[in-house]
Amino acid sequence: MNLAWTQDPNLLAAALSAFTPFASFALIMLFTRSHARLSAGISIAAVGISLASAVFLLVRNWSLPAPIQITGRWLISGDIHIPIGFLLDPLSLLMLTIVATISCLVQVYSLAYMAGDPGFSRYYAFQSLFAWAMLTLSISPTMIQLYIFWELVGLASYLLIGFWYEKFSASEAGKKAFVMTRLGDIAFFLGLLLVLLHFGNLNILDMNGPQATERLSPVLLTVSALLIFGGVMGKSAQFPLLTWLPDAMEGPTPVSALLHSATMVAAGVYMFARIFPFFSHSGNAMTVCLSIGTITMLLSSTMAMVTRDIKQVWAYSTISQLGFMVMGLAAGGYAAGVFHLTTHAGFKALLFLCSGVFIHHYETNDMFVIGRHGGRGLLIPMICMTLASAALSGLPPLSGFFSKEAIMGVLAGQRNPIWLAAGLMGAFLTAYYSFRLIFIILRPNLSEKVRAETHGGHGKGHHAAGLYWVMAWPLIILAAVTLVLGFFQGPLEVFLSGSQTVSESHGTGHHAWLPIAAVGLALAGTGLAWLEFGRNGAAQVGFVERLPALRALFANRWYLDHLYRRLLDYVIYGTISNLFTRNDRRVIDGAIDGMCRATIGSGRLLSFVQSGMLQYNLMVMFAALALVALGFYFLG
Amino acid sequence: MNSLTTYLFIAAALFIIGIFGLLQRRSLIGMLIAIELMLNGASVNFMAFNRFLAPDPIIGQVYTLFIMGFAAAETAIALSIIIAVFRRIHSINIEQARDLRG
Amino acid sequence: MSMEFATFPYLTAILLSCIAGLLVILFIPDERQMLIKQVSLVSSGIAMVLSVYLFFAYDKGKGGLQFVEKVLWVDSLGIYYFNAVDGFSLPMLALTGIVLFTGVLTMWELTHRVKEFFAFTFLLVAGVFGVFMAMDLFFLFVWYDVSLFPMYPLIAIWGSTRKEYGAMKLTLYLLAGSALILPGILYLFVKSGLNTFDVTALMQPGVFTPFQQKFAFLLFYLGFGILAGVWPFHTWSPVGHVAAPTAVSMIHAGVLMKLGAFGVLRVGIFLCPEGWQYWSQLMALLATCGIVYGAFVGLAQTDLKYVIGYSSVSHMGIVGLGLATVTVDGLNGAVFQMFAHGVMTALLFSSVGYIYERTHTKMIPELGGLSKVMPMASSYFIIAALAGIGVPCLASFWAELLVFIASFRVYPVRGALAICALVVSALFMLRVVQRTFYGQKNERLAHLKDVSFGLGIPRMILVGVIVLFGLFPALMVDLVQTASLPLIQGLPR
Amino acid sequence: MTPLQNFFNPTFLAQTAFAVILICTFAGAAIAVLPRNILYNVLGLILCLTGVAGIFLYLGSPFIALMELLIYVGAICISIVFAIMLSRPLHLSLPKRHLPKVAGAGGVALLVFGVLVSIIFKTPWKPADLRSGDWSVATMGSYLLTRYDLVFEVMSIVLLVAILGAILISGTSGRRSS
Repeated sequence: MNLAWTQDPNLLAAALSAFTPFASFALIMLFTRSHARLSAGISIAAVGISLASAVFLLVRNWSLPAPIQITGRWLISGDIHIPIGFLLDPLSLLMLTIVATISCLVQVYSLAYMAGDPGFSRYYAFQSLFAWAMLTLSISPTMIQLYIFWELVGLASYLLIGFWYEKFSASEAGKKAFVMTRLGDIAFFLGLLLVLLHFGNLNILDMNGPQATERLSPVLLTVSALLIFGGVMGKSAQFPLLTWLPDAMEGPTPVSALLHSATMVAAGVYMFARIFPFFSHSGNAMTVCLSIGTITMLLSSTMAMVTRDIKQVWAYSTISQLGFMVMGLAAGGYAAGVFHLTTHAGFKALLFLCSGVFIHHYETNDMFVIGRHGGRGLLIPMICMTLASAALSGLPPLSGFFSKEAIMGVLAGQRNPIWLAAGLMGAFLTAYYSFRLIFIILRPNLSEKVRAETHGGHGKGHHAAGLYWVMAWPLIILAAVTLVLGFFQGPLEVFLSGSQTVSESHGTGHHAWLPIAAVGLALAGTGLAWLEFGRNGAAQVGFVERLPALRALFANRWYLDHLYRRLLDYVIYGTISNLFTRNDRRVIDGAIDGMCRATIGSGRLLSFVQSGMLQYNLMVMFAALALVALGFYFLG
Repeated sequence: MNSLTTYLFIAAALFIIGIFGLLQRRSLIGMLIAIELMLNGASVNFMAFNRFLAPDPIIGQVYTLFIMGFAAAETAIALSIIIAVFRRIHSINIEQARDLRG
Repeated sequence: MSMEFATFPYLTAILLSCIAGLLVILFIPDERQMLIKQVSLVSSGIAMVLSVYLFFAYDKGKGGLQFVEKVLWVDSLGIYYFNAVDGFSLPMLALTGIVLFTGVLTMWELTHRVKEFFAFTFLLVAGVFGVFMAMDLFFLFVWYDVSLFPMYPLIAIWGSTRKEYGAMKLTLYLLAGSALILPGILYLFVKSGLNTFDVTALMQPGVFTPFQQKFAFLLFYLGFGILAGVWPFHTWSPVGHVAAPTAVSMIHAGVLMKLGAFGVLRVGIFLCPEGWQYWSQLMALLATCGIVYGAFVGLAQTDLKYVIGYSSVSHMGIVGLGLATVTVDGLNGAVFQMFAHGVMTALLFSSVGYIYERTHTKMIPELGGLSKVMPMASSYFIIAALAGIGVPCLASFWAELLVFIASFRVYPVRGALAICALVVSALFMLRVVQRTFYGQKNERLAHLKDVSFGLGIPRMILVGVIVLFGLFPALMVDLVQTASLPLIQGLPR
Repeated sequence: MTPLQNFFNPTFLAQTAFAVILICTFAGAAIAVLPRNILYNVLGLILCLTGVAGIFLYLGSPFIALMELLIYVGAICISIVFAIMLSRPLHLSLPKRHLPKVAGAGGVALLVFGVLVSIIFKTPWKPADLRSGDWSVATMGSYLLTRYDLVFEVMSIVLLVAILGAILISGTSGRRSS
């Protein structure tokens, strides 16, 4: 760091954006734990500074000639250099802005949502911790720094999911999230080590450069790319490590909005995009990624079709959209994937925040109950949620439409049509399950509504209007973003590809039928949802729910969790752990104790010699002495 | 009478009489007396070497003196131990004092 | 008599502060417990300040041995009173100082035989300090044994849960280790033909033949390795930890196990580098076994202290793995891990100690929901547990990172296995945290008080150290590197 | 030639006296060991020690002979007698002899004797090359306070410790039993 940090505005802004939340975390943890409002103020101010710096950076470097990289020494051991610093290029700037924006909005929203919680300060401390880790992750210049903050983000996720730790399910979910992502991270770490040892360096720009193919053999490249993709699988909840994300919904809803939909889980996809050129060197790896993304997308869509929990629906949809992003990236659509990441962050955060209002108001996650209690009465969230659902389903002219079309276009460019078919299928399912939820809340079953009347006043009517508006403003901002972001596709793509060498040869133009097909399918999904849930007198039973076996399969997440549970119980606890413990107690300790017992036993055996008769002892002593003297004197 | 061997014989005889006493007496005081005999045997030995072999006639005498002092100390301790033992087991028979048997 | 004092004899001052504390305590009547504690606090404080000062005062540019104190003691045997520190021993000294000071503070509420407790503790720690600073094999061994024997009374008198068994097992194991080390030292002393116990003289290349090095290294590795909890000689450690009182657990797991690893380093590796290279395959194998095995056995435990004990086995395996790589990074990582694990385990044990004193149980099923009752105590434990599972920006992350990089380079399969054990260790630590601290407020324990400010101080110091070295790992690695780099460069290829 | 031998110049006289002394010594030793009555033993011991004092005379050291009488006969034996007298029951119980034990003791004693005798015969005794002949008590006294100072000091410390120890042992054990 030769530059004085005050002289370079880039450096100053980057440092400010990354480290102010850390300062806020430290401040809250050390000093203001008992002052809830002060803590919140500090945290929001910090993330506000981050946001301002991020926007400043984005605007200042909009037409960036070359990536700016500033690194300082963090640790040097032998020939391992671990620098710390910033890499400012379009992708990282974009991610920085997304994260800062949504963090800021969510923290403001949380003021109302978390009001009165005994752990208010703690909540904001963890939020700051997360913001620090995530922002630094976004601008990491090396994979090792990215990995470090990747783990920290995982820690923040663990802490925030288990925020209400007195709930068993919450702490269990936090643990599950941490361990499952850890599983992916191990692969990630091993992949990084492979690259480090054979490539010699983990600088992102170097890895993306042409040296990667020169120094790494194709096999090694594929293996390390796949291992690194393991990290994506864990963090972005891709098949088969996807079951932690729905459970993670046990955390407070703003947390779900921030971490488990918009930013943290997207970190996996971000990392994929970050070293996209590196991945794209290995065709085989890309194919594997593509298929995993596809499986994830379809699998989680089916799960979303049967759940009654409003947050679970969005959780599954997040997984499926992440899978969709992975598909887009793996198919070679760098800009498309990143664009979808951007738009998704907006509308998915919006969806969660809207659901949060419902959940906060009615204190239940069950969409049927919310509908019956008159959920549609909450006007702003209802409108915003409908808007966001439309965006999620890819209906024009919302942002989701544009980004989804971009990915569809990339998929259409693949030689194998199955990927496109899967994508279209996904679009249909997405529209179906999101509008299923909307219709259930919007048009509750009238026969059951009567019962709801008797429960009148169940909702938190006493909520101050101020709190409601604190929650509403972030919604409105995000809704506005969702509305207009799509039209910035062109500039964004230019901005993104400014520094990247990826050519986007396949545009939507080649497949004029594609938008029509996609929108058509989305409308079909919406229509089906209306037919089953929306129209007057609808039974509100989905077609899947009419088939018990299928329903059970979907509701049980394709029995993945059962598999893991059994694996854990039988293999880890039952066999390995048990066996090792027995070995410890029986074999090792047994051997030692056996030795001790043998010593004691032989002592007992020989103890008759110690008769306590002094004179016999003396006799032996003297005789022995005499014999020894004899021996020494005459033999020696 | 004037050869070293004579005196060494005398010393050896005193010493083994002491050993014999030590090994067969049941009374603790008897054993103490036997020990005194052994010590005297050793003293005689020293004095004999002093008389016939040593370069300097002082050293053996000093040694003998040392043994005497030591014997006095030993007797004091031994007698007090004997008294303590007697208080404890109400006997001075060595065969009764078997607390240290294995 | 050749005397060599470079500066003020800091090292002797550290030793003296412990021994003076011990002597003064011996002359204070039993009843004046407060005075005894104050004296302990002062002398441990001096020791800590001095050792931490040395940590920062060491001239990294110059490297090598510094703060040398050398006095010929027994000419005919070549025994010197020879104290000096280098990049390996300074972290250990600082660790000992910190753990001692925090340990004394942790035991502030002790009322049972206070005088004897602190006297034994200071004796123990004087031995530990002595080992870390001795550059003379004779003194090193004497200090080593001085540090071992107080463990028996400390555990057998103030301990809990099968304390006699634990104390006896520990003592037997450690003495068995000693019984291997002493022949090793004598063997080298005789074979060198130099008639000196001076490590710097014996470590010159060419003093020992390869065969001698191989033989002696094995003795040292096994002898010291027992104390470092090398698999499969680790079973004393969980039992001993469980039985020991809080401060002793802290010192024991925090410092004494490092004594073993440090012994391997200072005696085994310094004197027998070729033996080290020869046996490194075996070391890596045993270390990996320890890492994986400790994590899995820890998974099945229901006693908080057993869990920590097995996690120690696992973490000390990482130290062993780092040593086994025979690389600069491995050594850096290993020494860093020794330090980080020491601080972390001390924090874990001090938290568990607090919980045990209040709740009178350390069985996980009987606890639960403690976070609501004592949030601070729980936070300390959780931070330490997070450090234990290698969360970045906490000290042990860096150590593990370095060791894993080095070991993956040298032993890909074993390194990968060890890395995979991270998942298991995460699982078992988080499981313990969840079962113990999370969940509904435990009404049975609701009346208990949280850690007071005074008792919080030692824990805060430990947390501070963990975070400091987590954020600025270069503080440690730069220092260790001044020792590890010359060592590796001096190896015969 | 020592002054003493000059004094007892007639060889016969000397030899007779030596024989008498020897008889005293061994008779005393036998009495000290064999009878079961402890008082006889002490008297035998006194006889024996007097004999040993005589032997010391023959070995050229009247000072040590005097000391032998003073310390052994005068102090040790008397203290044993006192011990017996003070604790009356001690000499009343006459423990029976146990034949195997006596036989064993005799055997071992004979074995040791055999070994000693064989060593005595086997060893070629050689006087030191340079021998000074200064046997005077004055020299010895000055040596005791100069060259063999340590012996003197150690002896006094041993005696002191022994006295303290004796008091402690008989004192505390008495307190404990009562």
